[in-house]
Amino acid sequence: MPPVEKNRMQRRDFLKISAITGASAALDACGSPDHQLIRFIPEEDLIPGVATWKPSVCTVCPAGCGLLVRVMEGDAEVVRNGQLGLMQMGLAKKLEGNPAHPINQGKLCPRGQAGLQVTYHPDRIRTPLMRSGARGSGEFKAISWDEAMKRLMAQLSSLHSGNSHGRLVFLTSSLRGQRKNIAVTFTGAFKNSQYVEFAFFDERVVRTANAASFRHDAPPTVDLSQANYIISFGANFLGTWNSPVAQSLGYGQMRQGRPGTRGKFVQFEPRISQTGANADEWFACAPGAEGLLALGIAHVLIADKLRPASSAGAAGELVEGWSGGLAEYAPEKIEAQTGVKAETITRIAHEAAAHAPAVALIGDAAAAHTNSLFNTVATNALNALLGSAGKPGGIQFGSVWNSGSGKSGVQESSGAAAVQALAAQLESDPSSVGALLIYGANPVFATPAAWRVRQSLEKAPLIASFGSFIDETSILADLILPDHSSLESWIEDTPDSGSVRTVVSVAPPAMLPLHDTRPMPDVLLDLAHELGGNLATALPWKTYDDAIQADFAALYKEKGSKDAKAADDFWSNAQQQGGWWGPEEPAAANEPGGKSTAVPVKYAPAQFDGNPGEFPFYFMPFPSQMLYDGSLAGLPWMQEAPDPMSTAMWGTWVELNPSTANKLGIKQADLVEITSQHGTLRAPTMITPGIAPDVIAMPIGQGHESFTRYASNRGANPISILAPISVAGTGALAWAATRVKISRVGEGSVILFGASLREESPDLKHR
Amino acid sequence: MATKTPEQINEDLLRPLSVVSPRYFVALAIFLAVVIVAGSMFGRQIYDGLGVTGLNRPVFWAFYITNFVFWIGLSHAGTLISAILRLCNATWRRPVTRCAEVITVFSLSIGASFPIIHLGRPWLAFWLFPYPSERGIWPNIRSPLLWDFFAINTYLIGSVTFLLLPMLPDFALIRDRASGFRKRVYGFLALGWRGTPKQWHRLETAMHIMAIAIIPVAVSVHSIVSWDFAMAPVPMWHSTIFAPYFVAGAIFSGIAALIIAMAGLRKFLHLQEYLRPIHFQNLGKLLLVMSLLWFYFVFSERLTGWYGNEKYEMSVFWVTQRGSFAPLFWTMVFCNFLLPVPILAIKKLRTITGTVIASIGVVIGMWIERFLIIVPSLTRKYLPFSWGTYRPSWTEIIITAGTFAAMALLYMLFAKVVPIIAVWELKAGQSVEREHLETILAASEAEAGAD
Amino acid sequence: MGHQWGMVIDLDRCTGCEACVVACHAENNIATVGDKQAAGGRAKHWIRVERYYEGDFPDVKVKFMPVLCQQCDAAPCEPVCPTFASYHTDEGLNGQIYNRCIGTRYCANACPYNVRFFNFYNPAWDKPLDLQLNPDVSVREVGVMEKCTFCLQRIKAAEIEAAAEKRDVKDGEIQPACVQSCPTNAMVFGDLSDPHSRASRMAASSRGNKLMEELGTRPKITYLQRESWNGDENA
Amino acid sequence: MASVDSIYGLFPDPGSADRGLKALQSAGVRRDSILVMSPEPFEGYEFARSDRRSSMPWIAALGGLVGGVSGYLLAWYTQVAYPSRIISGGMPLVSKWPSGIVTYELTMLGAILATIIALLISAKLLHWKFDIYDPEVSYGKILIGVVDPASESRMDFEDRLRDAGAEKVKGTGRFNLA
Repeated sequence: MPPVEKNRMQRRDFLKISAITGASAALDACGSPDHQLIRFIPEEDLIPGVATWKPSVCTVCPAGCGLLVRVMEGDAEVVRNGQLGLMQMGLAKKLEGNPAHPINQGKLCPRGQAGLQVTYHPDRIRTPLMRSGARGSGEFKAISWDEAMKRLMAQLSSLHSGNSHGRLVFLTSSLRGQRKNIAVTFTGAFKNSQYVEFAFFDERVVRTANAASFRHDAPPTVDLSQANYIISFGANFLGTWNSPVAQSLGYGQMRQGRPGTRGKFVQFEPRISQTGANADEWFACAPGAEGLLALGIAHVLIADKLRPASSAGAAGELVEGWSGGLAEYAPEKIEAQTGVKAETITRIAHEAAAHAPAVALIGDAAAAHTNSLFNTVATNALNALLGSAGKPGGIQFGSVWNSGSGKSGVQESSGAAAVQALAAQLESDPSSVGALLIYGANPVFATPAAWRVRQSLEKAPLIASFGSFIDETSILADLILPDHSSLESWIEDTPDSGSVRTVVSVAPPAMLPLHDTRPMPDVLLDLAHELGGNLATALPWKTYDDAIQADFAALYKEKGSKDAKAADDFWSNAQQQGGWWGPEEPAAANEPGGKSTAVPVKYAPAQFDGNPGEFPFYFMPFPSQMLYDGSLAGLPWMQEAPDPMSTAMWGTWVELNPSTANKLGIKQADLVEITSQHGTLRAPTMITPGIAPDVIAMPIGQGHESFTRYASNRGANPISILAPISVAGTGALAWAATRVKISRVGEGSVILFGASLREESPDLKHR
Repeated sequence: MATKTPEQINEDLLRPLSVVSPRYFVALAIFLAVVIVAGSMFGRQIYDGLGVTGLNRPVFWAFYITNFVFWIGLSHAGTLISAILRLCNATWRRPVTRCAEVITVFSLSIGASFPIIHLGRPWLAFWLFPYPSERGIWPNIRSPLLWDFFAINTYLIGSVTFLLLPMLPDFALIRDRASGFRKRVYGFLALGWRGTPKQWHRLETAMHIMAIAIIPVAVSVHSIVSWDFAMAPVPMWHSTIFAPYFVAGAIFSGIAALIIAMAGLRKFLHLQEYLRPIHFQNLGKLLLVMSLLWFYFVFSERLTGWYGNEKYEMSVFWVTQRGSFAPLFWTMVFCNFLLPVPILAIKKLRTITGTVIASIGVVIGMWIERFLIIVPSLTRKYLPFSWGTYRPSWTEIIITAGTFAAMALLYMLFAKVVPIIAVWELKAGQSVEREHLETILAASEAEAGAD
Repeated sequence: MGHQWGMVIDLDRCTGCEACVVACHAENNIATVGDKQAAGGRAKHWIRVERYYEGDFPDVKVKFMPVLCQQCDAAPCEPVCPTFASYHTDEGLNGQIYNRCIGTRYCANACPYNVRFFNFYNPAWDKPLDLQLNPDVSVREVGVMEKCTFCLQRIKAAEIEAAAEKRDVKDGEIQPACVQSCPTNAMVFGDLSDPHSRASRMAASSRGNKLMEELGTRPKITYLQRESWNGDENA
Repeated sequence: MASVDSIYGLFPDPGSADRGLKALQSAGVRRDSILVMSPEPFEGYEFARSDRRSSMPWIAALGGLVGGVSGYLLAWYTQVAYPSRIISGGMPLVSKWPSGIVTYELTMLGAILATIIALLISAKLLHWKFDIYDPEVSYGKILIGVVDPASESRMDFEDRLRDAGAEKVKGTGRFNLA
């Protein structure tokens, strides 16, 4: 928020707020003089406003938590038919977890709660926009929906009819349910088309490994509530990784929810994450050595006859040398590479074996090295060996509802490699892409500068964005057709982890739209109707909610439901409840003794971009607890909420070890320059004991050039200097595989909420 | 001076009321300008909020409260000193008392304005007053701020009275020597003073009672100011030593301020023959005693903290002793002890210049002392996670400067309308001396005669 | 005696995720102050998660501790207020009457927990962010202190509902926003005057202690200390 | 007020003033009808003597008592005046220690105010219209005289005052100074 002194709330505004609040909250100021306004605390006499709680679905991360939205009447300035006016309407006031939802069971993380500010954001795009200046200049002019649709139609119809050469490319964030089905089907109806999904944290490596180990192309559902021993390799599972609310619920249960039993939690990672901070034991392991550690533990389990190698089944077979007992991974042999003492590895193996169920997790940076597919497969094998694959207290998989996707035959690709390919293609032959539709993804921000995504997009003939904000990608668009916020639109979600139940969340709009926006799926359906032909048949629904209803009809047909008599009841119950969830039945994950058909993977040391002599430090970006991948940087609540580890607000920082800082003559909050082979950035330092001396860590999320008044030109973006290398065998960006050097530039500043790193700071030595 | 006739005294002491030099107006304009700038900064602070200061969480009090304690402390210059000297019948007090009492009244008024300046909503300051509001709400007498309200008001009423009563004969004097408008004004102010024995007697009795009453009030005022801090469970605030420590510090800075004011008056109003080196020497001795007493308090406060080694207290202890506040701390020790003690202890150095240098040191040192009592404790209050720092904003600095200018301005104006030395008291002192001398002479003559 | 609201925070469950921090902002109309003000130490977080490192690399441990108003029974913030803006409610809460506050900030100095916040400027919400404001909670003006109320508006709502239904408030029926949001269920709110409430029972735990109890503040929040894993005894 | 006759002498020094006083007394004028005005107290001289007894300290003490009682009552009342118990910091409803401070301050205030009032009344201040006055007093002269002298004694008094050392002897009617 800009300095308040420049933006003082006018008295009139204040009165207006009072008036709005007064509409539902009345102070009992009349009557007895004893009860006049100031005499007692006003809240004492407060009559709470009437709130209705409406279900919805959280969309700020892929976890797919269920929401309850507190809706209260209020006056809002809204645009209707091009006219601005004051309208009394239900307004979303607060987001809470939906207690009935199997994933988050009434709880919600900070990011999910701040999702409310997306709807009310002052910099939300309020009408369709057309670019009026040069690309990237940020100059747009407001146009009507009719005109916007006309302009888009003009390009799409020529592509659809084949009159113009070039493909239709639809670039979206990770979508699910009918939203994805509509997008994919729409794209697929064009002869020459490509559908690309891109999100920075897409768990591609974990998915690929799970597909290989357990035949489930999904992140695991981790049952921590029944686990007695947790071994985590870098997974920030209490913060941002996978389904953090579901995992936090389980974690709380694991710690203190079972009288007499308290599980143990061990974390291996080179920089202490918020999750690592909660571990009973935290070990700094060398980056990229996580797979070695997993197999080291497995070796001890097998060698000490705590578990037979064969009990790991197919997941074990996937690791080369498994049945041979993994002798080359003996703790003493990997000690030097992992930086973890042999006796520690042995002890942990024994503890884990003795305290079943024990579960191993891997994620975040550990799954973002060049050899991370191996690391993840090795961790899967360890889980299988521990008997935790598909079992309570271990990693499980639910059956995921697939909303009719995959029928379109479109060239569907996802992950960083797809964006890289698209960029390369645009760069070399811009006209090969006839039109680029963008929804939800911000590849200009979230890809290494070395991929030249911005430069390539600048060459695209037509870019149409459905974004709600002018971000680094949508600023390049020719047309912006702003979507409703998730609270204003119908919403459906089919999360693939977080619960072993089949979850199909659904919710009608929690409130009326504030601005002149339209839901993206409705825009696509309208376009499809107008384009006609195969599109009209492939997308027969008039509106998005029709499509969702159809999906639920199909769901009813397949799953039936004991508590609803008919499809209609099923549909309305789902809307009331916030979705439909199947019974608790984990899908089969692994059978002991099973054989793998895949080619076994073999350890290869992680590769790092940059010569260690010149670039002596591993560069470890990490997801920000508040800003996630940067998509939440525009929300003032998220900017001002202190980061749990650094307590930093409104900015970015670079973490380094005190000994490193000492050696380089760097002090707390000094401005430093971080240089990789691919770029340079500057940020203030945060010197913390929780990081290895050869590692430099930095949160992802800041460094936006254009993303609302709150995030623009704030801090630096670590993604920009990453090396363009991928995780072998997955096409995912190896975002933890860059080496950097660091030098002091001068004094800097970092805004910290917490003044002290340590509790006992006074010097109690008598001097 | 023994040769001055009452009429000469009249002439000398009333001259400043009629003669004005251009330099006076220049100085007046400068001080007035500073006051106006400071006032407008305060206006902006009211309009925008306390955000214009350097205050933050956890340093919610800083410059303004420092100034509050400082000015209230300075106010002990006058009334307390003059009351004590009056009760002790110290004859050398006569030329000193009024300029001391004026310091009290003005610095008390300035000091008392700071709790209002520092409020988040100063326009509601009247809520401290226990008036029967229609809502039936009363202030909370448990709050030391309310004690402040009662104590400062009592002290203000007391010291204004203490200043005004002995001014009645002087007003009458001016009344009789003036004409026209001035005569009417001073005539009114003299309240009908004629100088009958009964009036003289009642005035002396009243002054005696006032002197007795004002001393415990003055002590209570600064004790209560110290309790503003000591009542809060803040490390290094929550201390039983605070009340006497503050009272001693207040008298200390009060004497220093008096010496500076006297030196200024002596120079600018040409009162060399009235404010003589003996006055500075005597006050210098008092200042020396207070400096030693101050050191004793600081030492015993620090010693107790150091010996106790309680972790929260030690955080504050070390940050003042060796940490970021150490430069200020040692400046304070220099200004309050190392500088004044040699100057005041060595007779040769205890000149007017010497005492003024020592006093300037003490005034600066005591301002720093108040700052160091308030701010470091707040920056290091318990949980280290919420520790903080403080840097004053220009608003606070200018408002602080403005109050010094206001003090000078008020003093200058006062010295132009009221003789800054009590004319009748001086004359009475002379008469007493003369009589004393005559008695001695008579006695020695009698002795000689007996021989 | 009526209700005495209190809280238990299990530090063994708390992961430092700060869901409570954001929940509190959303529920209580706490304005964000922006980067410049935050840099000046004026950010307002009625609940904060204190983070302390212990030890040096590689033997590092981290402690998280949510700190909010401890609703002390002998609260140092209350008697120092000259206008009774800070006072004790019948249900044991440290009330803060914003209308009555004149901004001496004495309460904030007296509070050992540093959980009182001052409005250095008039709070502002860039339009239409003002539409998110909770109508049940008053917006504070420039110059007044504000602090955690244990979500008094929620307590009142539950009490009114219970009274309308002619029953007592049920244990667990009231959840302040922080408690409601906590993903690990680390916080439990309840009536300490009812020995059978969950909060009362948990507060009696041997792991329980109170923050800086030695100051004589009689806080109403009990912290359950972290446990260390003691191997086979647990199994 | 009717114009008042008077006769007085202006003496240059306290010694002569004392002689003037004695001269008048020896003429049979009672001490309390002799008018004295001086520019300074001149303690120790006969003419400057006033009624030694003054009840002022007792009035001050009474004022202190009234102040103290009302202070305590104020402190007590403001604490109990709220219709419901206002608990503050876990302290008792009527907190004695803090009440003591308010009581103390109001005691002192009562004493100070009582002293001022006693002074104003007993010293006959706040009367701006004088029967007899001479501004020469402010030039260092001491006024000794008789109010409303019997007309037959006038000459006698005048002589006596002059003999005692009066620089001037004046007689007046009404004298208004305000």
